[in-house]
Amino acid sequence: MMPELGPYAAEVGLAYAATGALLAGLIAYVLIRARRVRRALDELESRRGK
Amino acid sequence: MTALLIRDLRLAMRAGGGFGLGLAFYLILAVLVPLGVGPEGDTLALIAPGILWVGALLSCLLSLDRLFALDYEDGSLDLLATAPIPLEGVVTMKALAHWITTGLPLTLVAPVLGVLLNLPAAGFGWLVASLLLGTPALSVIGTFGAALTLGLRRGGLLLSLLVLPLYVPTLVFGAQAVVRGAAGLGTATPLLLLAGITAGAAALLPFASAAAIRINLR
Amino acid sequence: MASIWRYANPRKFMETSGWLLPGVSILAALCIATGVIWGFFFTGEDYRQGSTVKIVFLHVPAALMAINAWLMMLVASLIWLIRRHHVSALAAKAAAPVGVTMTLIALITGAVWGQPMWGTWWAWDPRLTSFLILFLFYLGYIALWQAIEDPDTAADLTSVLCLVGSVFALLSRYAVNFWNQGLHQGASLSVVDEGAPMDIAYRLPLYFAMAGFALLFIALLLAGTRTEIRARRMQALLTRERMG
Amino acid sequence: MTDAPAALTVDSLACARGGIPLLEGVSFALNAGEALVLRGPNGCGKTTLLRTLAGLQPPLAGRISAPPESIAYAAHADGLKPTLTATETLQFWARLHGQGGVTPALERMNLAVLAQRQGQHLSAGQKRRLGLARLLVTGRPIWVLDEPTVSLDSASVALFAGVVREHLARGGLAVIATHVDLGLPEARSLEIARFRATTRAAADDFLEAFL
Repeated sequence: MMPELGPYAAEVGLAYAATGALLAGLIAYVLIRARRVRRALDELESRRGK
Repeated sequence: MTALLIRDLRLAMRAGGGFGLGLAFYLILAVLVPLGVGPEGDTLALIAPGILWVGALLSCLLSLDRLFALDYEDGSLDLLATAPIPLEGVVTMKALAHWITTGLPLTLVAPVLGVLLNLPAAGFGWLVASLLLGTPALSVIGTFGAALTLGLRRGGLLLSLLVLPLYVPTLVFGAQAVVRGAAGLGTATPLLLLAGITAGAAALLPFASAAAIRINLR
Repeated sequence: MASIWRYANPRKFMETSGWLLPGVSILAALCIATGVIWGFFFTGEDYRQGSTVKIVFLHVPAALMAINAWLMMLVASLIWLIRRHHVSALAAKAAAPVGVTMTLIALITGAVWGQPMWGTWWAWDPRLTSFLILFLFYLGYIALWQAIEDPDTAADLTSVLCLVGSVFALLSRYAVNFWNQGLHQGASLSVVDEGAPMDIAYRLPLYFAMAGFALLFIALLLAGTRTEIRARRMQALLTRERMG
Repeated sequence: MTDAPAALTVDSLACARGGIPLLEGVSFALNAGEALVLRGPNGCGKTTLLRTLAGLQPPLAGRISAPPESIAYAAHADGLKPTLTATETLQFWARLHGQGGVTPALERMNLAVLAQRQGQHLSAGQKRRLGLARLLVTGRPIWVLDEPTVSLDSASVALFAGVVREHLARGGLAVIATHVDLGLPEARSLEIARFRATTRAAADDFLEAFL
């Protein structure tokens, strides 16, 4: 199943790994910030009895 | 508007006006580079145009964040905004004052530093020509950066981050003009493009700078 | 056009983006998966570049999105400056982190892709250098957003920076081309050229990957903008509280 | 002084600070020779109102009608350069506004003796008087002043009141925000606190949807 990557396997692997890591980091950042802000807003709204 | 220019020049010349700072920095840089790179003449000759141009760039940058800060802190920027002259005029005069006190002296000193850096003889003329054409753009773009970071606490650092990418076209065409001049190749294209950028910046950027100041004065 | 201005009202935007977000996210995941897996496993080696050609499925989509993200920020800034739509200003703010990551991916994959041919991990290839400069523009933009407290002033100033920055980014693009000609005429085979010079076998998975990256950008943009709107609401409530 | 009798009319003006509406429905009309003193607790929006009048800030709503280039603004900070002498400062502002000599303004504010002294060597009171002398030099009919008598001793406050009275006599106008009794009985006064913006103020739909 693994495609025959030849001499440049390291490069291809590195590119995919780096991209994967960066995308994962970006998605994580967006999700975590979303949850953090949403929780703070809900807490603020409940405190104000909105 | 000339009243504003004269006032700014007078302020720059007075004690603490910071007139010589950009110049001193440029000299120090031209001295440090060979100390870092090594004394071999031919390596220095190779990098001289680039170093002289990057040095001019950084020297301009150095004296930019005080451009509006003093007027902003002591309230005269508010008063200038209500004066009869348009804010675009104020900004252009500020850029002109910055060029006269920083850009022009740099251009005149550059050949001397060229000798320090073993710049090839053919390059001197092109060095002065490209700096003469390029430094006004550095002042106008720098004024835009100073207007954006008005009133921010660590505005100076942010100013460099915002302005240096904007300096790329001027730097590339300016340095290339000197490199090709020194190598005896045709320098018409880079010089023309350099002049074009300066003209475009001088014509359009004051509107963006004035808008940024109006926003910051709100 | 009237319908678009309806989204200026944050409540309307939150509703629509609410049900749109899951769909776009799943679609994005699907497209990326198809494009990347198909491209990685089921395409042969390129006779010239060997297996490094497989990097194209990451580099080209990321490079495209890096530029499109900035263009989207430019349009959003214009809408903010002309029509004062807060949502578009917040959308521009939310797009910046995605754009900067895409630029970073384009840089890394581009450098790695060219490594075998150039023999070095970084070569000042004109296209890669342009992405490096674009990266600096993104940093400046994000830094300016962070540096200003008042949200409206921040939106105004970042919009002006985006407009001016775009002109200079374009100028830098040509300056870098001119700079690269330098003394040795003609750039080496520009490994990183856009479009798909390759044959059909590579083109289909590439389109999937491109669609996937675009949808990912939209999904992250919607999520980011929703967060910005909530953060802005919090700030407004807190200011109101302080005002008493 | 400009020949046409200047007038300043403001109707249902609303202004904001940091995006949050502060004042709304501010209306008044001021004719040549009249002065208006704005009173109100600190932070109620006097400065914001004055800055909006001076054109430094766009109003949220309402209209300000005054002849163009007719407003001279003076704020807390008097905009004096430490290394410029008093004469140079006034000459700069005079030339900027296309006006003539500065000696009458210097003498009127008892600064003639300090004419050649640099800004940094002036006391707070002298700096404030030099800032007010700038108003005389602009030749503009409508004065918009924010706490002009701060750091002035009683003699200087009287001097300032005299200068304002002369300005009004010449057909000028003045809007002054202050806590100090200026000794200008003829000036009308306006309580700003009652124009306080209610929460349902004219916020644009964005904030409206939030608050």
